[in-house]
Amino acid sequence: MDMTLLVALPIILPLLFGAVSLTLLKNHKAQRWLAVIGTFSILLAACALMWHCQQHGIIVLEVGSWPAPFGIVLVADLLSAIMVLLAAITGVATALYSLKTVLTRFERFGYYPLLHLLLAGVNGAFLTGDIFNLYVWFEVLLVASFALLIQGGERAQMEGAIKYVTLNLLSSALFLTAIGLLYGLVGSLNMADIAQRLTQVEDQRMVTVVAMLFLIAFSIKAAAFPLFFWLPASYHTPQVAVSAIFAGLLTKVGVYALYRVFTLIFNSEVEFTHNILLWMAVLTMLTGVLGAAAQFEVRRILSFHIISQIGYMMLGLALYTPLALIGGVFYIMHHIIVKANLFLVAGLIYRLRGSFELKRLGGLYKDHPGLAVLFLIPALSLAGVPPLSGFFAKFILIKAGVEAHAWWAVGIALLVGLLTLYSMMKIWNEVFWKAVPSPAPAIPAPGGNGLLYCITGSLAAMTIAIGLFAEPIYQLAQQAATQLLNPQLYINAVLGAD
Amino acid sequence: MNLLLSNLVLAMIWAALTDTFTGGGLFAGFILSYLVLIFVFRQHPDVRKYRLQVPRFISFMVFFTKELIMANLKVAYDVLTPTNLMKPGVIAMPLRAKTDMEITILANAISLTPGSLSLDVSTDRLVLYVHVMYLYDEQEVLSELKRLETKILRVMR
Amino acid sequence: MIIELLAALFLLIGCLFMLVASLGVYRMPDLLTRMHATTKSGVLGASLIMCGVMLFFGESSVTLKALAVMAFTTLTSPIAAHAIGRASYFIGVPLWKHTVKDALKDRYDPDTLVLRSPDQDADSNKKS
Amino acid sequence: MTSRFNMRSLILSTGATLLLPLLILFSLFLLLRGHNEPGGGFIGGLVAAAAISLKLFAEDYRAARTMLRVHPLQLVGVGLVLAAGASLPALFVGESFFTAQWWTLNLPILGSLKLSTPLIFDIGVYLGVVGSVLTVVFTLAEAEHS
Amino acid sequence: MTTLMAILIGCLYAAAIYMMLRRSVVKLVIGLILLSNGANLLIFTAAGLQRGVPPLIDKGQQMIAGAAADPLAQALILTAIVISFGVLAFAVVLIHRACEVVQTDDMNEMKGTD
Amino acid sequence: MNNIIDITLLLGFAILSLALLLALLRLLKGPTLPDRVVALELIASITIGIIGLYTILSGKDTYIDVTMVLALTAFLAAIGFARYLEKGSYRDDN
Amino acid sequence: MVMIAVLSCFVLAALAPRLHSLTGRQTGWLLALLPAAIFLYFASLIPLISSGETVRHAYQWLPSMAIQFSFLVDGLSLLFVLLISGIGFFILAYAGRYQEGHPALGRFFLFLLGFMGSMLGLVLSDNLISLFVFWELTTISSFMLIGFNHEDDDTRKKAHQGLMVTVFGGLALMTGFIMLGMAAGSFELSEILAGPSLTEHSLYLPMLGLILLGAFTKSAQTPFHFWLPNAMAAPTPVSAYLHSATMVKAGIYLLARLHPTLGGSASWLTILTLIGALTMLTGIILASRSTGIKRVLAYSTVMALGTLTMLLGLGTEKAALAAVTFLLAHALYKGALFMIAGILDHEAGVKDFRDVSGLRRLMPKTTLAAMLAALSLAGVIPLFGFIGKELLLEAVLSGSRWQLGLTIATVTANIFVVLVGALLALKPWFGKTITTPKAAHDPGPALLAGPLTLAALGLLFGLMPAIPADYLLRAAASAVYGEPVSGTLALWHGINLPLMLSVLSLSLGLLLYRFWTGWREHTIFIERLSQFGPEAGYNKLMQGLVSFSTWQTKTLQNGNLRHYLITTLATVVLLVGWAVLRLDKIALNIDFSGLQLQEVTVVGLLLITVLAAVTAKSFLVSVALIGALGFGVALIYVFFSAVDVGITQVLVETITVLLLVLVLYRLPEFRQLSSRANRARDATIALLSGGLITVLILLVTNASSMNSISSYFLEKSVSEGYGRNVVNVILVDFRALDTLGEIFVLALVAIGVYSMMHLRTGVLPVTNADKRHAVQKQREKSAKTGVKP
Ligand code: NA
Ligand code: NA
Repeated sequence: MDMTLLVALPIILPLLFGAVSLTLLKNHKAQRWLAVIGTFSILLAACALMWHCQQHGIIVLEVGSWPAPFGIVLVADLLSAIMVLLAAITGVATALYSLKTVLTRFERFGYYPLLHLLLAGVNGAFLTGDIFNLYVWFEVLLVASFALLIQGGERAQMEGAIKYVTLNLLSSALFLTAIGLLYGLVGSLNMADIAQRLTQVEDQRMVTVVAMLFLIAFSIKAAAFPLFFWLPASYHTPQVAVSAIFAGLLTKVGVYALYRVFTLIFNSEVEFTHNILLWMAVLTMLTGVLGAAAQFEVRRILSFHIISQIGYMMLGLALYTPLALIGGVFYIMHHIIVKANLFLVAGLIYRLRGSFELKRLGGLYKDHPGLAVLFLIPALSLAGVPPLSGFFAKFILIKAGVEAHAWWAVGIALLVGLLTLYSMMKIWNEVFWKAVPSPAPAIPAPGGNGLLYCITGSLAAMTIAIGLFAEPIYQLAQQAATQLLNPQLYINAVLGAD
Repeated sequence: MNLLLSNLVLAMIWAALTDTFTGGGLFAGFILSYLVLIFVFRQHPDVRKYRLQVPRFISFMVFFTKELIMANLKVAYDVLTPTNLMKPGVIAMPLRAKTDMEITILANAISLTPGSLSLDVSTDRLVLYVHVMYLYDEQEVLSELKRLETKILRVMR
Repeated sequence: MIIELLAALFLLIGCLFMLVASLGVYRMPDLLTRMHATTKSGVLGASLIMCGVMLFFGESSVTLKALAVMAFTTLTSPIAAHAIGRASYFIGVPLWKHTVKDALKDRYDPDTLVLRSPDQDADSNKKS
Repeated sequence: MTSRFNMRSLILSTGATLLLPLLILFSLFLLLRGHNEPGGGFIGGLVAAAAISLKLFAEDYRAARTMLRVHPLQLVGVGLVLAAGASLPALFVGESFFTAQWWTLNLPILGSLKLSTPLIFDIGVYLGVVGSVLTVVFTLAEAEHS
Repeated sequence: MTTLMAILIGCLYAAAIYMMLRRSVVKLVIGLILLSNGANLLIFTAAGLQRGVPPLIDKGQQMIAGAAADPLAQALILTAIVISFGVLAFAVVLIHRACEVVQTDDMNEMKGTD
Repeated sequence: MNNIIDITLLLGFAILSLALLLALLRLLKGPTLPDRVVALELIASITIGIIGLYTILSGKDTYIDVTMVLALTAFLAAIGFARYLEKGSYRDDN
Repeated sequence: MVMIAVLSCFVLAALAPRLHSLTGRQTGWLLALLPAAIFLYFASLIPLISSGETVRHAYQWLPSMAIQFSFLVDGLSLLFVLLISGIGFFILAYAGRYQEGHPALGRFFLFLLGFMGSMLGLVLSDNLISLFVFWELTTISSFMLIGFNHEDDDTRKKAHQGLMVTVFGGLALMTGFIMLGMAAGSFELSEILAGPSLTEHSLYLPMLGLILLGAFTKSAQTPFHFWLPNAMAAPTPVSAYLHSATMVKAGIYLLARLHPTLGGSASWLTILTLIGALTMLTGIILASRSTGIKRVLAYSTVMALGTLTMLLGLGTEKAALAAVTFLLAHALYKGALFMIAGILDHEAGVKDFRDVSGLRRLMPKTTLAAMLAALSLAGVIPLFGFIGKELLLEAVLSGSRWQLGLTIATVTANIFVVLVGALLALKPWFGKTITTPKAAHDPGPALLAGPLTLAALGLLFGLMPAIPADYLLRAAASAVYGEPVSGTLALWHGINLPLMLSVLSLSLGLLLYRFWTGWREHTIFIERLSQFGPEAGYNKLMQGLVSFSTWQTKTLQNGNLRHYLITTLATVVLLVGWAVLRLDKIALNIDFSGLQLQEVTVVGLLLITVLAAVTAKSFLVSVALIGALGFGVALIYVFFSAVDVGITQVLVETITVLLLVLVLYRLPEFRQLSSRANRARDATIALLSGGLITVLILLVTNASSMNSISSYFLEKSVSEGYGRNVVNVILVDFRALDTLGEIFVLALVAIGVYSMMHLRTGVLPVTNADKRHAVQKQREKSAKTGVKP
């Protein structure tokens, strides 16, 4: 057994746990254990992978021993390793959170297998070095998300799911179309190989044509402007644990894919492609945050903020300078933890008050100061308040923008930061500071909150830690960005240097 | 049924042994094992029946193929000429066939023979409803169908 | 050579029967008469073409497969016809106006799908 | 209410009984030869699923369910474990993940039998496909009863 | 033939999109089927069309002498067909449930959520 | 000698194309669902025929495998429709 | 040690709630020990700093971006630190008593200490970014403090407003700092200040603008001044602390700090002096019209902040000294006055000047403190405020460009300052005793220690100005000026112009005090003006924000899936179409040669089928057509050598039909719902998209020239994959991972469908009779509504 196996573990572990969990469908105790053990084992594997990646650089696993570019390769560069680690953290948090919050009848109908397989899909997407394989993992995570989204069968879930499913399927179809055309153009599926072969295409503008299709397909997944509609339509409808893992991971898969292909494959006409990305990034930030300003329901507000935050991540890619990419990667790391945490906290609010509606909430600062702190940390971090994780994330991007003289992008990024704070403080004011609206909703305090506080607390601690000990995180992001900006490293790792 | 099965198995073994696992090999195997079977177990009452069934089956197949071709020519005629001559109707055909298998095979055969198409069996299995293209004389059609039934039952029983 | 000629003949006749089936389906006046065309001509057409293939290749594996195709269509086609014909009665597909007799009419219980034989309901038989 | 579903067509259900073993055998045939001729786990699985669906259509949900014995989701689980598990044997011989392993078994009567992880994988695919399609079909059919 | 196929595929996409844009939500099903067929044919066509040379190697041979159709594209299409079949099955049931729960099939009335 | 086969195939394709067209027209016209299902059945049969001809045209016998599958499973759609109709939909067609 | 000082505040803040529950009543005093200790420590540095030395400590934070926690103690920061910790000491003690018994007092201490730590960090930071971090922390902690009475709707709104305004500035400031760092090549203030002036740098103006935005919002300069009086919603100790020496002075600190690098340019001079003067006048005029005691104090703080800005704008040596002197004087008297306002509220229950009079006898010690502080504010000799005012006038008079205008403004402002001073010094204490809501009496030492000490210091420094000047102010002014400042402070400069102007304003101010009520009545128009003021603007902006976002959401995220699809597809058409049009040469692969009959027929019939499926009026018909389509597509696969695909296509299509049939009768029938125009629009979108796809295929097939990797599979399938069906070998071996993922997709579908159907609530009609009944009802309904079922 060599260390390249580490690249496969984050995929094969959840697959196996999901499969075994499925065979034990009616034994929900066993499923719970499998969920905990499974997600923790992924976390271990992800840590090991991260460590190896930092020590040894890009790790390539030729699946089935078939040499690249013919077989499928799994590739862990630092970006992938980071994403996998974050997915693992989110996975553990969600699994633990689910133990206390997910209804037993949901557990009996496949909740945990879906969770495992969602993680498998996400990790597969992060690790594969093959464009068609990426499509397959996208589908895995997509269908898992479909199934998780509709568990419960409420009216809003159904309406949201129709929109979510339709738009995501359209995106998948576009992705498949793009793969078909790309394969027709260069005759390869291995991303490194494609990158090499594309340089031989006579008219590089032809490459850009295909790139546009990928851009749109991934931007739908990433919920970028003007393609984000599926997200606000659906994210506030499922169970909280599901919302949280969606919020943390799903759109980030789209962002990851954009980062991957627009650094490795489509880098010949940067002034065109990345300029479009820049426009999209800016408009995504703005429309997302404005959308949130119009909402009066906790999860809807948070959902729109996912969109605006995606804009920042895209900004990092669009500016395409070393610092900007560092900022983008840093932003992703910060965002996944913070966003998942905010949804989990929203779940705690719901547990205590039985509503997500601002006007029906209140008094939580007085009654549950601990929860107030747990909300405030990720909320302020999201708004970029120092010294929390979000501050450096924004700071690096703003600095990159200033250095690139992208003035209006910087201006909007700043404005969006302000409006993010506006929304977070709206929640804070209404949910925490405002007196309990009369008549107070009579919700019996449910037990088992200790574990939930622990989970959100741990995530909050990570948020603080990323802010206070930013240097190692920055170093990591820097190494990742360096790899992204030197696609030849990736190509050499996959195809061998010559 | 068991005999047919053992006959088939023997045929396969033959084909495997002679390394001629092909249509011809199987066919030869079948004939050979059929002969062996009826020879070796000739005292057995089932085998006696089975001995007759195979030739009856073959003759039925010949008959059936003829019927099928006739049916097609008739359809071709109907299709290519004006439809005035047709006089369709649904009739109830009393059944002698008893088992599920008999009824089903009969119904299928009727569907493939000229001018008739089986629609359904009554729940009490007493009659088969058949759609007939030329219902000039119901009794004649019925006796035609009954003749077919007899042939099939002879093979089956 | 003769075999090829034979094969060609089979193919051609098979195709023609297919055409007959299509013409039947296209031209016949009602569902049941159309089904006469498809069950018989469809099966024969396909079978003849398979015979042609069988002859053309003359390999045992092909022969076996072609025979299987013939057997399968012969088996499944009437069953499908039966199923459709039966179903058409449930939804009351009208018969051709020149149909002379309908022994099946009103024999299905619409809620239980029980099909009565004529002996069971002499009364309703009179009506029809 | 149940009576209604038992009043299926005799011709259809007998036909199905006749066709069912044929279809299942055919599906296994497609599965096993898939490596060399058209066929394979998917195609085989789809044929098998179609066969059992035929049983359901010709008789009823209960008949089909009884015939299958296990819940189709368990079939899916087993299929997935087999397929995913087929990636692991390579690790025990120190080869890269998912590398195909071939073993030739010399059995006394059947002669030499080639067993391989791709075959196990294909069988997993077969079971997964059968199980998934049938889960959907059964679930929908079952919903008719409730 | 590529040109003809391109036209067919374009029509499949157009038809699929038109059906997806209907208010009557069940038409979505048809749209999805057309879309997946279109995408599969697109891969097939983009990879290059070859007549009569299936990527099957004759018994006893090591490889195909001469040209053969692209087996990789076929494998991709197979995967894509099966995936889109699965997704379609899900979508059909979802639409059924949605119509049941929401009590309408009019997309314009499904505005309870953004 | 190949000429005969070639001409036969060309003729066959032409005939089957016409047949396909007619069947499709019935499929479009209906007027009832069973009519369409019957047409669909026939289209499956014609497809078998076309593949049969194509098998000869290409000289590769593997195409026969497709017809085998078609012959065994295509009728399932008809069974499905029939069951649907039996389930008591009183919807008007068209 | 500096780091420990800052950190200890945060640590103690975190412990404060727990500590409070342990120590109860005395917590305020206990906690006050920390600022006392800090004060003493930094006071011990006075000799060193006043000799011109600086102290610097640095701790790594994000070295890769040159961000670190580095602390610099020089004259300016020392002055601020002493004020923060000194006043902080009294505030903590004061708050402990003032807020006694409040259930959330522990949290109050938490935020107060947190604020103190942030403020200390802010003024001590040498690194721009760490300065910014503390800057934002003061914003957040002051938000928590201002909103302390959070169940009150108005308080929440005001806290939110203060937060938005200061964070807005903060973000600008951050950008400005980034530019400053880029321009100077360092984020370390000590290096930036040691370097050359940046007024000639190309980024100077944007950088200056952004930094000023930050400073002005924080220091409540017009037009951002409105948040400050609103922040009076905070408990009085907070106001006393935030508005005397800390929060609002942060902006001033920053301007003073950056003066050597950014100051001196014409823009600096213009912007700062004009905004400063404007703020000064706005603040004091509004103060003169207010009746709420805290409100008057707040507006007078605005005035002071404007004055300081103006002085920093002038930027002369004199102005620098004047600024630090005025700052110290203001901190002392304003801290005292706010605490006195709190005492009046706490002990007498009065908040408004109109409700209070003649408390002199009931609260003698308070009166003493109040008079000392208020007179210092009014600039009455011999208090320290007088020295500050004299220096101010001197600096203004010796100023360059705007000399006359600024002088007039300053004198005018001073007149009103005198009025305000008189109000504070006289109105509550002298005259007829009015019965107050609470029985008025002097408070205990906790409340009184602060005002008395601070007021007394005002007197002491006035009498002995050399003490602050020698030990503190000169060093501070040097830091501001950028070079050693040599001026001295003296109470008596002889009879000069400033003195005369002082006397003028004093007499006019006292006159105005006599007619205070009349003045307020005559200037009622200012109130009306305020509806066009910046606060109204802010409110409009916020309303506009909400209504704009509501509009945007309604437009974009309108709940209509079709709009979403259309937008998405339009994006595809536009972006991809654009990329196509950019091509050097649009070379399409158009070639109709070599077509075979069966192929053309199948494609033709497929086109018909597709068209029919789209236009079909019934779902069933569509499904049947889809079945036919499946066979046609399978034929295409067969024609072009894809046997496995053909088989799969047939099977999948058949099973799809089976599935559809299973749910079909429970799905609603097709309905024609869209208008003709909508259908035309959709058809256009659809055709554009489809046409684009056609073009893309023709482009790609024309451009492709590379060999596919698939030849590898054809070569190795038998030799290494041991299988002759290359497609299958790819599926189960070469690319088994794809297949693995794919069956997991199927499995997920199965789970999804299973849980969807079993976790449901609806019940369906089950028998034919039910069904018919339902259909009958549906028909009746549709007959009524005229919609086809
Ligand atoms: Na997504
Ligand atoms: Na596959």
